[in-house]
Amino acid sequence: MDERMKHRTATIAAYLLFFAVIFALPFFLNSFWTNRVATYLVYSICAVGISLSWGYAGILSLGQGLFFGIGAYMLAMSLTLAVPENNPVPELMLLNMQPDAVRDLCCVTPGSFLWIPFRSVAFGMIAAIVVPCVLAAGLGYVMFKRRTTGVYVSIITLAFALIGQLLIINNQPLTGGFNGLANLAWLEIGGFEFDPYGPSIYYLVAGTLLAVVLVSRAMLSARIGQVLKAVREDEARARYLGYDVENYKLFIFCFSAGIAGLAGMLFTLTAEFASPSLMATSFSISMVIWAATGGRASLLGACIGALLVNFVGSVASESPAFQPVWPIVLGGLFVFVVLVMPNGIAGIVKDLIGRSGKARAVGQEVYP
Amino acid sequence: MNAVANVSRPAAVPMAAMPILQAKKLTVRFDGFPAVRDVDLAIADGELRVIIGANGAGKSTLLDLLCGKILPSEGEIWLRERNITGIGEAAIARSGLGRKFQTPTVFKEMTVLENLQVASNRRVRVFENLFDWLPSRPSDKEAAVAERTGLLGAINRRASELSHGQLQWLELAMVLSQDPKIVLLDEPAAGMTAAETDKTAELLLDLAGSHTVLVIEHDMAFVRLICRTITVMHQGAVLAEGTAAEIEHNPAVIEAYLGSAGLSHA
Amino acid sequence: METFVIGLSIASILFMVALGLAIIYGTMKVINLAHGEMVMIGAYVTVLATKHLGFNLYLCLPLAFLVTAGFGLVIERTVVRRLYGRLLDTLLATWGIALILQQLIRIHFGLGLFGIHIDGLGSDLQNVPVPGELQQTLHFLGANIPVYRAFIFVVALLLGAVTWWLIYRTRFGSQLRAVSVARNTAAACGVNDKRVNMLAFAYGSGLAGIAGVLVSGFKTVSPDMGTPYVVDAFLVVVAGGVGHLAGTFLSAGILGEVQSFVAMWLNDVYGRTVLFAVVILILLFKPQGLFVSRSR
Amino acid sequence: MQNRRTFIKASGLAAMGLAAPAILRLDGRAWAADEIPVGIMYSLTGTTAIVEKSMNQCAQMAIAEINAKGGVLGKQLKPIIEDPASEPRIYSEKARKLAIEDQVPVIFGCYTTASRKAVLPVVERRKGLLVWPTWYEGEECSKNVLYAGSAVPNQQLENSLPWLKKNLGKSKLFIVGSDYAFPRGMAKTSKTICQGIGMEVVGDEYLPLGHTEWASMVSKIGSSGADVIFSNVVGDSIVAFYRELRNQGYDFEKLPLCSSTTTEVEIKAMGPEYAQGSYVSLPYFQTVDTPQNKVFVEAFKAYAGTDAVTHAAMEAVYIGVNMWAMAAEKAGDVSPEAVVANAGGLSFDAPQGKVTIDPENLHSYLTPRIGKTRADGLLDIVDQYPEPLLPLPYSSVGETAEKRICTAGGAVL
Repeated sequence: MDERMKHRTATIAAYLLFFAVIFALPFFLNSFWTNRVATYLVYSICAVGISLSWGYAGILSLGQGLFFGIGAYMLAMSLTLAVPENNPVPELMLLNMQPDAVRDLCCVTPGSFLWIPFRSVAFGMIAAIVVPCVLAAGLGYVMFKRRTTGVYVSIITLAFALIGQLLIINNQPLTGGFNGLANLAWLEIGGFEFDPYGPSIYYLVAGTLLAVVLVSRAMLSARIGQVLKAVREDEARARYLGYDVENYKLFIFCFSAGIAGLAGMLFTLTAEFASPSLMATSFSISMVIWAATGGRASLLGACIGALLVNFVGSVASESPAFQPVWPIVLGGLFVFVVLVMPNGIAGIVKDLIGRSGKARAVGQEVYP
Repeated sequence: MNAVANVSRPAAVPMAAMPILQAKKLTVRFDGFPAVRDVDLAIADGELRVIIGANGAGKSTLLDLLCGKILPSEGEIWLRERNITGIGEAAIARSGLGRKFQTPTVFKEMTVLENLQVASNRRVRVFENLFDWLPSRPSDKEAAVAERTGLLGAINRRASELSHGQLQWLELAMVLSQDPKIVLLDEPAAGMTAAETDKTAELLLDLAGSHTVLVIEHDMAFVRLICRTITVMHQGAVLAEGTAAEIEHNPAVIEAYLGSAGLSHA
Repeated sequence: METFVIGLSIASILFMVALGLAIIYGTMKVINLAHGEMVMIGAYVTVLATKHLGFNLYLCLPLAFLVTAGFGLVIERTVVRRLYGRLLDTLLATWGIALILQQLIRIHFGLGLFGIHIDGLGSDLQNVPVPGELQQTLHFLGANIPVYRAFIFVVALLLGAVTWWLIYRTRFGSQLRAVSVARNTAAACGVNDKRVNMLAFAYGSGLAGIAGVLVSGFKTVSPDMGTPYVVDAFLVVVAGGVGHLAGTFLSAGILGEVQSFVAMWLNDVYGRTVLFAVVILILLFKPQGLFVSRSR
Repeated sequence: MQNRRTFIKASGLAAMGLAAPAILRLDGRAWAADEIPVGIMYSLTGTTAIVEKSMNQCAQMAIAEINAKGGVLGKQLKPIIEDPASEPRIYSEKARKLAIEDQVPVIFGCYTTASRKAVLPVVERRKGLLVWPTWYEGEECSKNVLYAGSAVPNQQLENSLPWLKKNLGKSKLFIVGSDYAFPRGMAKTSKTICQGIGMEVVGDEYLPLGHTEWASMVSKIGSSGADVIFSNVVGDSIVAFYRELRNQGYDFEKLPLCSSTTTEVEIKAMGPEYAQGSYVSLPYFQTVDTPQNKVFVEAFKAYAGTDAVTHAAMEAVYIGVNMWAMAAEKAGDVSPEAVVANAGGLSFDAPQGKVTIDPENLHSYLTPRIGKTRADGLLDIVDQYPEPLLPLPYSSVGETAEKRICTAGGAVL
C-alpha cells in the first residue's frame, strides 16, 4: 500500500509547490511580466481542458480555439457596451449601418438584437462559459452518437472551428469582422475595477486556474475519473458493463469546452481585445502542443507545458541572439520533448519522484 | 404476448419455467453470407445451456447478436416480456445481460480492485458518478466475488501482472459483479490448465442456481462436466437440442460432425 | 460548364497534395504536419532551378520529386522512425519540424512572400516563369479553359495512375499494404517494414514536392505557404476513406466541385464554409470514407 | 540504466530553466542617460512578414539618419526591435512589453488594421503613442495614434475613380477585395463617390484573406458586364488574382484594373509581365521625381541591397519617424502628450513631396497619384494632384471638408 501513498503524497507536493510559486510570482515581477504571466496562466487553463478531454478520455479536439474564441467574444461584447461612447449602439455598428437605420440595438443592422442581453456584464460572463458548452453539446451529441472516434473527431472539430472563424469574419457589421473587438472597458465587479496590468487580474486568473485544476482533480479521483479511464482503455468492455460511453465522452467534451470558454473570457480581460485569429487552426494546434509538451495524462504537466512553451517562445523571440531563429528554437523544443521525454514533462517529474514498479510502457498509447 | 406461445423448437425439451431469454427467427447476413440463419432459442430461468459447434458455425456471432454488438438482419430477441432487439449494448447490459469475451478483455492498466469497482457500480449515469467518492478498499460484494474467483490475494495488483487464467477469472468476476440475470460466456475454459478448468466448471455449476448461464464451448470434456441441455449449431442454424446423451446419438449431429475432433473423443 | 471546369482544377490541386498525405497517413498512420512544408520545398526547388539552372517547369517536376523525397527520407530516419505507433507524438514532432523548415527557408532565402528579397539571393526570386504554351487559354465546349489548369489536371491524373500502379501492382505496393494493415505480422513474414516505411514516407513527400512545383505556377512562393495545404489535404484524405486511393481521388473531385459551385452561386467565403460543412457530414455519416464498403 | 537516462533528461530540463533568468532580466531595462528608447514592431515572421520586414529596415535606417544628425534633443535614439509574427495576439503582447517594461515613448509599428486594433488598447490605456504608416479604411480617430503617411479612402479614390471615368471612359465598376475591414471601407467610399460621378457599381465581392483560388471570382467578373475593376485585394491573393486574369484571357487594355494595394513589392512577386498595364492609386511610387526621393531611394538601396525596392508603406514609415522627431524637437519633450500636441500643422519634405499633419485628426495631407505598371515592375506616374489632399478618415460615413466627424475632441458619430 505504501507505494500508492508515496505516489499520492508526491503528486500533492508537486501541486502545492507549483501553486505556491504561481501565487508568489507577482511579488517579483514588474507590471508587464505580471500581465504576461497572467496570459500564460490563461493558456494553462486551456491546456488543462485539452489534457482532460485528450489525456483522460482519448478525445483530441483540434477545434478548441473556437470555444476559446467564443468565450473571448462573449465577454468582449459586454465590455464593448460598457464603454460610455458605445451606448446606445457600438461604434462598429454605426460605421457599418445603412444611412437611414434606427440608432438602437434592436434594428440598426440585421441581427444586432443579439447584442441586447450583453448590456449586463454578468450575462456576458455566463454566456462565455455556457455558449461554448451548448455548441460542444450539439456537435458532441451528433459525433458521439455516431460513435465517431480518433482522428475523425479531430478533423470534424478542426473543420467546425474553421466554419466558426469564417462566419465571424464575414459578418463584419455584427462582429467587427477580421479586426475583432478592441476598445473595451475594464471589468468592474462591485465597484472594484480589475486592472489588466495589476495583480488583481493575475490573481483572478491564477485563482481560476487553481479552481479548474481542483475541480478536475476531484472529478478524476471520483468514480467518473475511473469510468473515464476505463472508457479510454477499452470502450467496448465499458459498454458491456452497462455504461453509456457516449454520455461520458459528451460530458468531458462539454466540460473542456466550458474550460476553453472560461479561458477565452480571461484572455479578453488580460489582452483587452478579442479577434477571430484566436479561432485559427494554428492556435488550436498550439494548445494541443502545450498539453503534449507537459505530458498528456497529467493536469499539472499541461500547466507546466503551457508556461514553458510560451515562456521559451516569448523570450527567444525577444533576445537579439535568438530573434532571427526563434521558430527553430520552438520547433527544436517540440522534437526534443517527443524524442527524449515521451511522457512529457510530467513523465520526467514522475521519474524524478522515483515511482516504484516497472516504468510504464513508455509512451505506448494505443490510439483507436 | 402471443409471440411467446407459438415458438417452435426442433427437439422437445421439458419447459420448466417461462423462458427468460428468447431468440426468434434470428438472422444476420454479412454482404449476403448468412452467418446466422433463423435461430430459435429459448433459455429457461436458472438454466445452464451450452452451445457447441465447429468453427464458423455461428456461435460467437449468435452471442454478439444477443448482447447487441451486431444488429440482426431479421428476427427478435426477447428478455422475459421485453423486446431488447437493437436497444444498444449498454441498455442490454443494464437490463441484466453480462458478456464475457473469448480473449480476456479487462482494463489492464487498472488494478483488480478498480476493475471490480467499475463493473460493480450500478449507478451508471454521468451525474451520479460526478463526485461520488471512491473507496480505496473493496466493498463486501466486491470482496465476495473476488474471493469466489480466487483473486482476493491479488486485489491491489495491476491487471497486466496477472496470469492468463487469472485474467479469465477477473473478467468472469467483473461480469458477475454486474449481478446479471443472464451470463453469456465465450469459451471460458480456453487456454486454462486442467486444474483451472475444473475450478471454472465448479464455479459455473455454482452459478447455475442463481443465474442463467449460456456457454459457448469446444472442449467436450469441459462440456460434460457442467451441462444439462446442449444446443448444436451448424452453418449458422440450430441442428439439434437436448441432453448430452441425446446429442451424441442424434444421427444428424453425428453426420454433420463425422470424425470432427469436437465430438468424437467424448 | 465553366464552373465545372473550375471545380475540376481546384480538385486536381487538392488531389495532388492529398495523394502524398494519403500514402503517408493512409498506409503508415503517421500524421505528418510537415507535409505542407514539402509542398513549399518543391516550390522553392522550382524557383531555384528556373533561376540558376535555367530549367523549365517540366524539368523541375522530377527534380523537385527527388529533393523532397530526400527531405522525407531524412525526416523519417531521424524522427518519425522512433515514433511509430505513437500517432499523436508524430503530430507534435512533425509540427516542430514544420516550424524549423519554415524558418530555415526564411533565413536562407530571406523573406520570399512577395518576391522582394532583403538579404541572401537575388531579388525577383520567388515567382516562377510559366512556359509560354501554358499561359494560353483553350476554347473547348464553350468554356475557356486555362491551359495551365488543364496541365495540372493531366499531371494529377498521371500521378494518380502511377501511384495506383505502384500500390496495387508492384511487390513494393503489396508490402506497403501489408505493413499498413498489420505491421507485426508483415514483419514476421520477412517484410522489411522499416525500409518500406522509409520509402513510402519519401514517396509521399516527393508527391507533395511535385504538387509544390505546380502550385508555384499560379501562386507566390513563401516560407509559410504550406500550412493551409495540410488542412485541406487532411480533409480530402479522411473524407475519401483512409488508405483508399480511389476514395482520395473521388473525394478531391467532389470537394473541388462543391467549393466551385457554391463560390459561383454565393461567394467564396460561403464556398469554403460549405466545403467544411460537407466534410463534417461525410465524416459523421460515412466515417470509413465515401467509398469503403461497410465491413464487419 | 533507468536512472541514468532520467538524470540526463532532468539536467536538460534544469539547464533550460537556469538559462531563462539570464535572458529575462526581470527588473526591466535601465537606459543610459543620453538615450531615448523607441519601439520598432513590424513582423519578421508570419504571413505579412515580407512587407513588414522592409518597413522594419526603413525605420532603422531613418533612426540611424536622425542619430547621425545628433539624435533628438541631443539624445541618441535606441531602437528596440520586436517580432510580432503577424499574429494580433502577439502584437498586443509585444506592445505591452515596449510600453510597460521598456517604457518607450513611441512605438513605430503595425501594418494591418487588425494588428493596430490589437495594440490600440495598450497605447490608449498606457497613454503611449503609436506611429502608424499604412493606408487604411479610416473610421478611427484615436488621440494616441499618429497616422503619419497613412492614406485614407478619399485620398485614394477621389482621384482614381473620376480619372477612370474621364480618361478611359469606363462606367461599369466591379469592386473586389479580401474579406476584412479595409476593402469593405473602400467599397463604401467608392459607392458614395461613384454616385457623385455617375458611375455604376456592378459588383462588390469579397473572398477570404489569403485565398488563392480565383477561378470562380474572375469568371464572375467576366460575366458581370463590368468594363473596369477596382481591386482592394491584399497579400498573397493579389498575385493569384493577376495571374488568373491573364490565364482566363483578360488583358488590362480591354478591361483596365486599378488597385489600391498592389505596390512595387507585389508586382515584383507576381512577375512584372502579369501586372503590366494595370493602374495603382497610391501617394508614393519609387519613380516619384523629387530630389528627396532620389536621396531616399539611394539611401535605402545602400542600406538594404541594390535590388531592394521602395514602396508606399515603407515611405510612410520614413515620414512617421521623421515627423515624430520633428514634433519632439519642437515640443522639447519626447512624452506622447507633448508630441501629439505639437504634431498638428507640422510639415515634412517627404520623398512623395510636402506632407502636413492635420491638427484635428492627426492624419496627413498626402498627394494622391496614379501609376501605370511598366514592364520592369516600376510604375509611370500618369496622374498627380497639384497639392496634398485633406485626409477625411470618416468619408465612408459621409465626412466632408465642411462637416468634420473626427476632430480634436474625438469622433462625433
